Amino acid sequence: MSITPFNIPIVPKLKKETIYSLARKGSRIDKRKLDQFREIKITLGAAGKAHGSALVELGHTKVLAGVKIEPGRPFSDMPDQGVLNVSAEFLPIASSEFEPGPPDENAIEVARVVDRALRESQAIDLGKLAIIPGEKVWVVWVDINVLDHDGNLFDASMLAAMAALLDAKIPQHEILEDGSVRIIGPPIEPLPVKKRVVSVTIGALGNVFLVDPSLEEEAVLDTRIMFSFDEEGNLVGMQKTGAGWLDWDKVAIAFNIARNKYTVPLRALQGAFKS
Amino acid sequence: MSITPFNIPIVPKLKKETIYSLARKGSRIDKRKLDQFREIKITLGAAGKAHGSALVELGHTKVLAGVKIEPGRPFSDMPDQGVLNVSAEFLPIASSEFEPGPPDENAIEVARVVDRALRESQAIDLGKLAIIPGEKVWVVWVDINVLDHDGNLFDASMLAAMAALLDAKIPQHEILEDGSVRIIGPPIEPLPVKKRVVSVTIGALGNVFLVDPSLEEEAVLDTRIMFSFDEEGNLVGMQKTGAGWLDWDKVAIAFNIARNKYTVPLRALQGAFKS
Amino acid sequence: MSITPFNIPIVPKLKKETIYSLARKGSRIDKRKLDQFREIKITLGAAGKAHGSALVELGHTKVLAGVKIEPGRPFSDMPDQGVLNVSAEFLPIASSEFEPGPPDENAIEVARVVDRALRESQAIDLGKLAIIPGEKVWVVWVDINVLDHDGNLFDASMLAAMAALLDAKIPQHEILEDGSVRIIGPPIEPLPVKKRVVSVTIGALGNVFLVDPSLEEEAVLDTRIMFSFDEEGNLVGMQKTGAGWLDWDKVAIAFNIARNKYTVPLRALQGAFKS
Amino acid sequence: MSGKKPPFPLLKDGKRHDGRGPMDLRPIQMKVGILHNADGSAWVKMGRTEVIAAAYGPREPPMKAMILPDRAVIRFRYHMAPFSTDERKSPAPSRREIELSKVIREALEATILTHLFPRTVIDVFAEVIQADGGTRTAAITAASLALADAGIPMKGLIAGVAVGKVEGQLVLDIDQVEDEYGEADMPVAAIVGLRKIVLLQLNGVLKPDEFLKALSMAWEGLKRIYELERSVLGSKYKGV
Amino acid sequence: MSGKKPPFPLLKDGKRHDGRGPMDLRPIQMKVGILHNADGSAWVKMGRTEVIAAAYGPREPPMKAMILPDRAVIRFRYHMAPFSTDERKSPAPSRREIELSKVIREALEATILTHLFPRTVIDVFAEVIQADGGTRTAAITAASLALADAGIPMKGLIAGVAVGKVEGQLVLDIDQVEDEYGEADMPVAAIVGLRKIVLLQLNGVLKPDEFLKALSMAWEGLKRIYELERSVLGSKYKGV
Amino acid sequence: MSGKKPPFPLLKDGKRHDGRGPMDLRPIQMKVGILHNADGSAWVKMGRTEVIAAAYGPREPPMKAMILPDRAVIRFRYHMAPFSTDERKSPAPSRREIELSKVIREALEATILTHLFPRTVIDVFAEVIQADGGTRTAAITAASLALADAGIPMKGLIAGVAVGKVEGQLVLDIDQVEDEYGEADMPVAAIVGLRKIVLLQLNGVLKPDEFLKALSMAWEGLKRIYELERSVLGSKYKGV
Repeated sequence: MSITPFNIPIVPKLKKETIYSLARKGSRIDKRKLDQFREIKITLGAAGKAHGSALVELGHTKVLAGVKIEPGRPFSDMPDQGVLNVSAEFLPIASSEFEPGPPDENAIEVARVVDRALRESQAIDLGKLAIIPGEKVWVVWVDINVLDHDGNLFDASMLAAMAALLDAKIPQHEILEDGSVRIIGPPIEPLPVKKRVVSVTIGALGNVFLVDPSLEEEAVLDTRIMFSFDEEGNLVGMQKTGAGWLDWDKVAIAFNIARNKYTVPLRALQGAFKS
Repeated sequence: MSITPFNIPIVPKLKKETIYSLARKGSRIDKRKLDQFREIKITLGAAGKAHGSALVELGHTKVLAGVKIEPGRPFSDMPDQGVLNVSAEFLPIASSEFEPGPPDENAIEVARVVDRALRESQAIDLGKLAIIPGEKVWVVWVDINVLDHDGNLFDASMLAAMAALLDAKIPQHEILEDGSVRIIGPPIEPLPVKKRVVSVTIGALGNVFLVDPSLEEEAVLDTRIMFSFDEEGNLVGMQKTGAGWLDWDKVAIAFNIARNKYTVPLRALQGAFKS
Repeated sequence: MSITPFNIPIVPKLKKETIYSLARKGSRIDKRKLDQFREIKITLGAAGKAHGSALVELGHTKVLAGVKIEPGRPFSDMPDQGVLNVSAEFLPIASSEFEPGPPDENAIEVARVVDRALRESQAIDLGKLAIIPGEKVWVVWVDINVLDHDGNLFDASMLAAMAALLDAKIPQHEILEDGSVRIIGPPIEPLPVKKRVVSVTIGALGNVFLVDPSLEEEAVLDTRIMFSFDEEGNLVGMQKTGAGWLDWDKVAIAFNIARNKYTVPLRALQGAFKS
Repeated sequence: MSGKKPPFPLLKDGKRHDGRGPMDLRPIQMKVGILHNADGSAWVKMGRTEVIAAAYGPREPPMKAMILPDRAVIRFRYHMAPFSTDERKSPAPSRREIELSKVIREALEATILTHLFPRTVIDVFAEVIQADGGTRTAAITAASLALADAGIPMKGLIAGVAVGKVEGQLVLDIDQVEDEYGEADMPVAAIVGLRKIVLLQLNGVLKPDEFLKALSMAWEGLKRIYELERSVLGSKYKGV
Repeated sequence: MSGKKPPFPLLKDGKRHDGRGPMDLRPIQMKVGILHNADGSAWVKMGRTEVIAAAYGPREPPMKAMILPDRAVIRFRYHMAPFSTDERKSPAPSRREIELSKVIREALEATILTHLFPRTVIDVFAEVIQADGGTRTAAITAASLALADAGIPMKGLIAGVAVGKVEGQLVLDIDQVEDEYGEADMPVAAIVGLRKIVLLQLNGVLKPDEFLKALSMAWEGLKRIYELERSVLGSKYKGV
Repeated sequence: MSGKKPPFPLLKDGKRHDGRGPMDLRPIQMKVGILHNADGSAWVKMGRTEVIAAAYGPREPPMKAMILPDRAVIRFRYHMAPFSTDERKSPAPSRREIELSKVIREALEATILTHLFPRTVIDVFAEVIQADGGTRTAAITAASLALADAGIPMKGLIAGVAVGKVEGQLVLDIDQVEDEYGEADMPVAAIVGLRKIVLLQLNGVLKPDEFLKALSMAWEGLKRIYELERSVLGSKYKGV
């Protein structure tokens, strides 16, 4: 069951009006342009025991994603394919609004939206992750940990997950006679990543759209919509999120803004793997 | 742990007195005779993806039962027998008293009472449900969904479960070399049902007994007792339910009323399968 | 998450002062000496269907431990070793403070502290509990049930668990051709117990230490520390428990008191098995 | 009622597998006041079946939401120790334990004078130490004794017993073997002094005349258990 | 979008596997007022997909903590019956059901005039009886009808439909087979009278121009569903 | 303390497997103020073990029931990231995490001046990013720094360290390999400035004289960690 969030702090009227009037003038409280992302910083290998990891900072928003690659059983209807699992946790260190406990609907939504974009774009070549077809395959666990929440967890999580997957390497292993898999050395071989997927979240506010909304902006937006793209600019995922509506005729405008901006996170991703 | 229900709406005094005084005169608020069932309507095949299903209406009470028949493992002490699982959910659409969530003690009680009546009467010939003895058997899932609660969920659930089982057919299947079972066509062969079991619930109110109490009546009853019968009128289950007591010497009277009335739901059941 | 207990009854000031002033004079509210255990009573075989059981009374504190020994799978990294599982339940019959439900942090702490002392001292020879190495081993379940809580659940639980293990016998069994294990008679062969482990809990109160604090004392103590010993007096476990602190320089004093007293529960244990 | 063949005859020359006649109860032991903290407590042993019960209250409810303005709320839990059964039982509540907690709670509500204690909660907890058939009826007997021991006013003491059917014959107070391999198990509990039934279930199959006979056999058993309850409570509880 | 090959062609001579053209909706049936207890209820069938929804409220919240001083709190649950799917589904809520409950709840919040009912809760529950593709959009349509049937004021009725892509072609109102073996599934819901989108998701891959075309196809479908909603609500609900 | 043979010698020519002497701590890094939202935060790295902690409060409790009239309630969670361990760890709290949350919460209660903030809650959360031995002591150190960073008054800073025993020899600040193949692990935490022990556990076996020696070794380690804490907090936190 989902319920209207009833314990969210009220946004002061003054702040609301400031954001609105700035937006009408094409500006934002943190001096950004309407279609400008906050600064993106990607730190690879931030979690040493993960097989791949990345810390993404999007302004003050901080998301750490870690990938573990472990032998496991395939799904019975996909016997020759590896398994991809995406989870997200909104850690209580990240916000005074987050309580400890199992993932709530917001964390589940983020995980599923990231999962779908990765899966539908076939970003990971799961067909190359069979160890013994029908018996043993690699299970790829992507765990998204939100460390600091200053808005736009969708894009930060998508980017952290993608960077961690690109950073990930498969453990050296041998297959024993009884069919079990033994890890025999540190990970070396890269995970077969076929596509790089990023997302752009657009906030609707009256007649304008804000790219990469901050937490303060999220609190006053009419609604938000997240678009995911592969490197060629195909749409590989989409999610309207938050109460409120979007004018039917403005969806295309929001989409075009997103389509023009997806190269920003994509370039940040490419930059992180340049060295 | 079980706790006295503490958030039940209070029955208006006037309604209480009306039901009492009518009962003393041998009548009821919905004009029924004391030993009269409400109208029973059975719609077979109400859930198209179930292997068997039935919607039972008992006055305004609506219960939908669906049967799924799937290959699974037998219990280790019953290697050659199929497995029967009965669950009940009191859906929140059915009553302002039902909250979403896992089955509470009331739903569990209904499921277990129906389960016992089916199991003890050997209504289903579980011995005919082995696929590979000791390895693979048919697991019969009976899911009882209460859609509208206007009293007497026991009898409506029993009837819906029994009708859904009679409606159920086993999927066409073949056994593969590795011992797994593949479904190869739509269900055709009927589930081996040996007995038809129905129940009659009696409400005690002062010195009188009411058959098939409605929700308004349940709220003022002293207590209730449910009797289950097979086609020959043997007692195959019984449950006193609800706080309150029953005079020791009146149990036999209640039983005789129930024994005289079990043909009513039984005939409704037979009617549904006549065509 | 752990949270400060917020629904604990407040200790009357007078009682607090009485315990304090008695302690300063070297005495206690139940007339014990500061370093004196309450009377220990051990009843073996208190739970007839357990493979070993013991009821321990420590003054008014009552703890019943039962051992079940069942065939199961070994851990993959310990293929030739039996498995030891220790659980504790603070039953709601034991105290007005205990609510029914899954074990809370206090019960989990007791179970884990007892588990560690048994495991680290190698009290049970798990290496002798393989049935078919790598496939089937004996799983030893130790269930600690607190029946009456009058303080010092650590020592009572440790003693009950140890006595139940010493009382325990392995079921007579045979290995079937398919590798499964069939129980063929009542338990006869004793569980291979190599060490007898007991514990002594010390309460710190101002400048004095109380051995085996009662519930009334626990409520006013600065803090508590539990020491576990094997028969030779080696330290095989330790746990500071409860809010509050202990002077660094007094830890050795507390330890010495405990070291001098561990023979008290040990002798009680030996007495129970003398016959 | 597993439908399986018993490993030995359940009836032979009119005697049951443990030597009892059809109307014999198992040996019964009862004690009250066995726990220090509880306001009332009891221990009941019927054959090998063994149950401890404790009562707390009337006391303030742990949550305000569960207050009833005109009477006490009753909470009851039927719970089996993990080592009480042949195979270890997980301590998490099973569906069976949830159902039994409900029907016993309802039985207790019928006898406790809840209207004397509005805005309070009365807690009763039964712990099965050993399960050898008839645990729910032993639990309700123990719960009733614990309530009496706590001095909580009741309309009358509850006694519980099961009538079973083995190899076609009705027998009183069945044990686990008779339950497992028999044809019916009918647990009954009543406020004996008032001739009121507060719990009645049937697991198995009975013909109509068998049912009526089973009821009257149960009554004989209940009366004997009730007398034991009264005697163990002794003079200080004469009222109940 | 399993990436698997379909067992039969999904498109042949411009027709879909069930004979529909690309812009054809499945046969739709709707009813309101189908339940006795609920304040409002509805049943929606699209092809084989079948959903029941009920609305309760505005009413007092079950817990004080969930009160909002300036408007009603909305609760919504999307839930699948265990027998609604090809393989039995556990009745415990899956991550998918949790996500869909959230996005549909947010969609409903956009249309309900919550500010008229401060300090109350409005509950809407949708139960999937049969799942054959498009259950979330059928659920939101049914929820909207149940709210209208309950007389709860809304800015407008919501209609929902999915556009899919099969064998390279965009098609309206995909069913389960088209979903499973197709290349994209784009569920959309809107307050049709106001031209406002309240739910929009994409599962699969679309080129930019395909996305824009899919949007306009969705609109055609939504208008037709909206007309059906209005006609089934009939004269007494003219307002919505 | 698995009882298994180590894959390489844990001690050789007086040096430990990573080259340290028995009294050497692992390389330590600490930072405070690393998070934007938290009232206070800290990051502690000891060897490969890495923990982030954050403090929030004093603030209004999320539920009224958890208010204490005379002081603040402390909530603490010790939690491991799923990718922090050799094999992926389920994010659901394990029994180990529940126990460690309790003993660390109790340690924090000993130093926080809770009586200054009645009717409030102070939350501290520690997230293990990488686990390579000594995570609980790194967590308590980080928690203490986060509290100081949040400006929450304490009696003194807490430092934590573990003493272990490998191949018969006591060593300071054991890592995961020494923990796994060693004979004892004794985590200790203290308010160093006041010489008060607030956490003390033992996993393994120690002879009485070894225990006393281990205690004094721990003290040496705690003093060094405490100095690092003071220096990282810098001049603005001089008080603690």
